Amino acid sequence: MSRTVKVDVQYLTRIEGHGNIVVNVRNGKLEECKLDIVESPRFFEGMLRGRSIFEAQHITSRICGICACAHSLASIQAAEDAIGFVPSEQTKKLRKLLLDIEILDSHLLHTYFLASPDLLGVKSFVPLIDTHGTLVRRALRMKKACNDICEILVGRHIHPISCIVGGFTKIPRENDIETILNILYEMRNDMDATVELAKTLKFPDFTRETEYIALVNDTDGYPMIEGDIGSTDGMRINKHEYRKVTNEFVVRHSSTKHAKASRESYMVGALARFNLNSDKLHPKAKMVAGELGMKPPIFNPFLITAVQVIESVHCLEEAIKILEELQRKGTDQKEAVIVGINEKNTIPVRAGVGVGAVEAPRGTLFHCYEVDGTGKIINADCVIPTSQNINNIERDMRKLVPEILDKPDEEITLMMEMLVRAYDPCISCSTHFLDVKFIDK
Amino acid sequence: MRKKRIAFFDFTSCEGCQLQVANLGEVLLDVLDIVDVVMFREVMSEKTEDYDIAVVEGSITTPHDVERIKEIRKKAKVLIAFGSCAAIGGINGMKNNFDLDEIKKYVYGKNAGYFETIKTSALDQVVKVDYYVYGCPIYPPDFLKVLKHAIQDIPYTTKDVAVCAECKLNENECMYDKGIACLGPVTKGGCNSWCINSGNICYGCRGMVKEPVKNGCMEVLNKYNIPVEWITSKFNMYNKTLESEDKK
Amino acid sequence: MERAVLLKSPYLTYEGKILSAKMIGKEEKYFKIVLKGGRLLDFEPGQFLMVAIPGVGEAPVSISSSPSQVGYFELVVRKVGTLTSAMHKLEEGDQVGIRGPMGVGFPIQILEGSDLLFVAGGLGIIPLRSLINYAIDNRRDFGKVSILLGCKTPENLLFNDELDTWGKRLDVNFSCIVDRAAPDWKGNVGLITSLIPGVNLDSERTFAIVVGPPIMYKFVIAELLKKKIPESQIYVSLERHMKCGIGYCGHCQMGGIYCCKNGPVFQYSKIKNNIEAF
Amino acid sequence: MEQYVVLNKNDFDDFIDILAKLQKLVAPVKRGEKNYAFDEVTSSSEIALKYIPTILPPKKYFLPQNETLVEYNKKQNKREGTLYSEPLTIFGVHTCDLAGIQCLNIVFSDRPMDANYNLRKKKILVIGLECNEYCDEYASCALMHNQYPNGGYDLFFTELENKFIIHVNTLSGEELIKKMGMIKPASEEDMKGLEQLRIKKRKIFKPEIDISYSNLHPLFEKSFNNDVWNDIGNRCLSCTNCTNVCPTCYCYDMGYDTDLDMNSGSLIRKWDSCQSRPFATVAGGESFRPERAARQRHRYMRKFNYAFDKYNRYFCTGCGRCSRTCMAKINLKETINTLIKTVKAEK
Ligand SMILES: Cc1cc2nc3c(=O)[nH]c(=O)nc-3n(C[C@H](O)[C@H](O)[C@H](O)COP(=O)(O)OP(=O)(O)OC[C@H]3O[C@@H](n4cnc5c(N)ncnc54)[C@H](O)[C@@H]3O)c2cc1C
Ligand code: SF4
Ligand code: SF4
Ligand code: SF4
Repeated sequence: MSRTVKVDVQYLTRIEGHGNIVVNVRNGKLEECKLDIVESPRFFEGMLRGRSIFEAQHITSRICGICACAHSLASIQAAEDAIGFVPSEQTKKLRKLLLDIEILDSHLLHTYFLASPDLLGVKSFVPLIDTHGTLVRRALRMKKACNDICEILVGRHIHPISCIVGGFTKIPRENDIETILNILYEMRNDMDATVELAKTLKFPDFTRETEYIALVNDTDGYPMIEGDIGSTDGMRINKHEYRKVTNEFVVRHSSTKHAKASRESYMVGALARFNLNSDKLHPKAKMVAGELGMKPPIFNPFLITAVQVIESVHCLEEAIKILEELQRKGTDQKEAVIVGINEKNTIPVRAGVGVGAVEAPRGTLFHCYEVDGTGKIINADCVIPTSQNINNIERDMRKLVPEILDKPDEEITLMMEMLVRAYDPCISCSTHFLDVKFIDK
Repeated sequence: MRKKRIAFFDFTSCEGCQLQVANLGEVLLDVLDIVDVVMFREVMSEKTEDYDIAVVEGSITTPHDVERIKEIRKKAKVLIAFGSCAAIGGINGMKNNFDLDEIKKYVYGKNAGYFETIKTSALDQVVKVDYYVYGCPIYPPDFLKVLKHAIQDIPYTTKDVAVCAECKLNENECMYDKGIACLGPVTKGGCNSWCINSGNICYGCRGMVKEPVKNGCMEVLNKYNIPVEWITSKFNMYNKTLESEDKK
Repeated sequence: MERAVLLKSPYLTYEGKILSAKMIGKEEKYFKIVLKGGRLLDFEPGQFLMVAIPGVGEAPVSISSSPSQVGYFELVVRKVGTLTSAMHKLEEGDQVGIRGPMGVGFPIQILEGSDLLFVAGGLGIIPLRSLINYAIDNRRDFGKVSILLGCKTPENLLFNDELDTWGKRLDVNFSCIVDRAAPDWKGNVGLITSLIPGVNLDSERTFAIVVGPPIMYKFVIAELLKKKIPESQIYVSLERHMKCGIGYCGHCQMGGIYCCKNGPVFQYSKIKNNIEAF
Repeated sequence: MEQYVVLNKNDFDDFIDILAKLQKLVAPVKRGEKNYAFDEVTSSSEIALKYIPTILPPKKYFLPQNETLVEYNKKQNKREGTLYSEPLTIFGVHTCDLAGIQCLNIVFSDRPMDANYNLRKKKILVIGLECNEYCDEYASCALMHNQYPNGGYDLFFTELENKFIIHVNTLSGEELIKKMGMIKPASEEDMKGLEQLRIKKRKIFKPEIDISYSNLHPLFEKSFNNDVWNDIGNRCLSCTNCTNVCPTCYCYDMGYDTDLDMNSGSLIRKWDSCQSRPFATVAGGESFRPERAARQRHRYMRKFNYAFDKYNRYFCTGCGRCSRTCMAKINLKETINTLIKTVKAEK
């Protein structure tokens, strides 16, 4: 075949952050195929130096507006790990709840606003207002519900306020819990409709097997916030050794780092979690997986969106479970932490290195801080899901392009865009560079 | 009257402020009734060069950013600085606490030469800005107010009153009563004392009031036995960019 | 919460209809307005209205026409902020909300039969014009009438046509002065205070009426006192931030008094000791 | 109508239960470590009977922080003066705050009548509560003659050892009492108990500052150019807290708000503060009280000078809130003491 194709998508849309797709096929030969990350570098790790470990959460939640809660939680986990603080059971539960809502919110945003327009053949949700009014209203309603819950729980969803090192500055009261529960009960209907929608979506057929990485642990729960790093290639290591997995290396065309573990690339995120932990999903989510015909292992990255729907069901039900338990047992208001505690030295600090590993909506997120004896950050590192995925995306692209060379240019371009979007990349998160000066202890 | 055409742009930022728009819920549909959103890369694929109002998120941190914002300014009739990063430099300004070369080396290491970066600027340090929506992230009611003024093409000024005023109306126990430093007294209000309502302090994300009192603040800190660094370290988070620089 | 409709509320506006509107200065727009439903605006020169555009805002604006001018009234608005910018977009046929007239105007009954010396600086001419035109319309009720008008530059002069007529009248002494002249300006250049010594007046019969920007008062009044005009025969109209216009909201308070309710027109002798007045 | 009745403390819980069922009930509750606030309650356990003045005074129920005055609809060419209100009982108002409400009542019955204030007020039942002890070092209620009840309530509670003596002051109060089964008429002994308490109080509550009530006004009249204003002006942060928490500050801002349809909307009244710079700034940027010193002087003059001229009454209740809330520790009692010293010295 002597086909020549040039794909050059500047400022990829409907993803978080700035990226370009470049594909060059000359005379049927793939010469170039890459995802350019052109986001301005943001220097978060550099800016954290000299800051109190108690300020890290406030700052790093600003890495990303979509998964600010996940960043907060990873940051807090790393900070507490570094200074040896163990959070209370109630705090742990509330944090889990927060992450469930975050994933729910983010998956809904992705499914409805970012991915579904492609699958419904339009450019954005705006034309859908006229053609699919109920769908758009449902999406906005569900999103607003998540938002309202976060408002009660942590002040707001974007850059949460009350979730800090040590615990929560504000603890939901009886009536708060009741309000949240009512919102979630009501959301069940919309969730059923979402599942129905997912059933009707046609995803492109494509497979490329890769290594799938996510948190794993020995509890019965779907691992989200605690565990070791596990892989479908059989690896299982402690979170402190995350660098062995992420193995980041710098690529010239991108302001984010690329990663590889056991093989040339790996995937994190909903599909990876599903492939590793699907047996621990909430029964209702398992049922939905069955209805959607999803059985692990799945090697089609386009199906990430479908898995997100399954996870949404899981998160909704998990959140309800946690809340019902809190409702039964009641909350201890006395556990509310005072924000200035660090400054008042009520939580003792010590020198050390701490790692936080949580499952953000898009995959495993690592924060790692080295602090001195006064609790000041000396070194910081954040490894973001998208930067782990980018290498894998490029390899998917390289496999996909030859398979669809018989299609017209626009279709190839669209497929490329859809592929990237399926990963739900979060690019402002992933622009960070760090020459690894970190000393693992 | 033709509906005003609105385009969203993002510069160096977390894109959270744009997401706040998506978070408006069904109110968003009411907004779409009164304006045409013609470009919103984060959630839309449509592109155009024809817009009336540019809503710009993010700070200016690369030479390319400077060129791009100037282009946008040329095309837009109205330019709205959207969120702290755009309005006051915001969190990106923390970079200005460090020597530029040094921080570049720290973060890029031996690859420091790949990417260009300049001192963080707020939009109005580079181009003229017509409206400001403050906050990290923006407070949605605040945005709607500005939007309503912008589409009518009448000026809007955020009232130059400290966060404390709203904090008191929300009957929060003052952080200073607990011996904790809070930037409320020197920060421009309008967020309904969001953070303090949730048990945190004010970090000054909306920028400073026009006339913050230095000596008065010092005395307060002395009285409560609060070290100055607690305040300065918070202060350097959002308010570093506008320090000692003139507006366009 | 129960909602009740109040039949009477001091915050309710009447509807005013704009008969005509035009720019008369770089930043000043002129409006000719009638109240809807034939309602009469019963006012004294020096009083003001609260002008509202629902959804935008409300601001105090002086009535610039004379009460002797019936059938409509006139306002002139300088574009400075939210409401005033919105007003500049209004054209013939549009509506505005009106509350008022508010405040205390110039005491015509006291002024009648005396000589009048008007001193206007900048936008001060807008409210003063109401009384000047009243005096001209009722010329026989007054003694000598002198008008001193000061302005930054010739382009800033408002009501040029009317200034011409005033200037041409033999029964009115009219002088005008600008801070900075333009090349074709043939008139006086300097501060308004420099015109006062030259005015020929009988201090006992003269009432001086001064309206202008805050800094003007001190100097003008000093000159007037030098001319031996009694303090009780000097009237001023003051500007303050106002919101309610009815003496509650506190914005316009100067010492113990409210500019909107007790003023905006004050007898100098009564407020000269009010430390917040000047 | 005027009468004294008695409520046994054992019956207090029931009393509050009934009260809360009749209509919305608010009372002082604990807020944070050292603070209290008036908030909705449904049972007596939530109420802090011993409390120091709440962060905001009960004025928030009479003059809400955000209040709709007018609603409009352009397409329908409609403008309506509107009042949103609800029947409300405020329980546990101290005597200083009763005085504060009285001050507002006086102000808002000026002409033209503020219908919103006056109609809302009619729906509010006020139940006072006597302070048997001093709140804290910031209070100056005795100086301001507000340590004893002096009207302004429907019912007034005085706590004695195991009972409350209730003074019934209005018909509404009497009607309310009639709905309560557990109330008994006060015996002579009860009245003696009340009298004794008042005698005891006389020893505790003494003018906090060495100046007579009637001399305060002349003192402030002579104080316009005092240095004290510069001193506190230098310390003040213009945070506006002192005016927001003051039971007799009522300055407000008004602004239109439009709905997203750009057609209907409302005129809203909000609390405003003379301590902020924009308050007295006019177009062109000219401010008539640009210095903090002048703004602080204005605040004091409004309490002790202007209001006295106009209403023959001080607009300071002695509640101490402004001093308590001020993070710069600008203290009313200290200010007056400085004035006393320096004004004397001037003579
Ligand atoms: C008695 C009186 C008569 C007046 N007559 C006229 C007149 O005839 N023509 C005219 O053009 N202007 C007049 N003004 C001034 C006019 O009221 C202000 O320019 C107007 O209120 C600004 O409103 P805005 O919404 O456009 O400004 P905003 O956007 O609200 O603010 C712009 C600036 O105006 C100041 N300002 C806001 N509200 C007021 C207010 N109520 N009074 C004064 N300044 C304010 C603000 O502090 C700010 O500095 C008069 C003012 C008074 C007190
Ligand atoms: S907590 Fe902060 S914002 Fe609130 S009153 Fe105190 S200083 Fe002001
Ligand atoms: S309280 Fe302060 S930090 Fe929080 S949103 Fe408001 S201005 Fe920003
Ligand atoms: S509370 Fe204190 S600092 Fe704040 S405005 Fe009042 S006097 Fe000034």
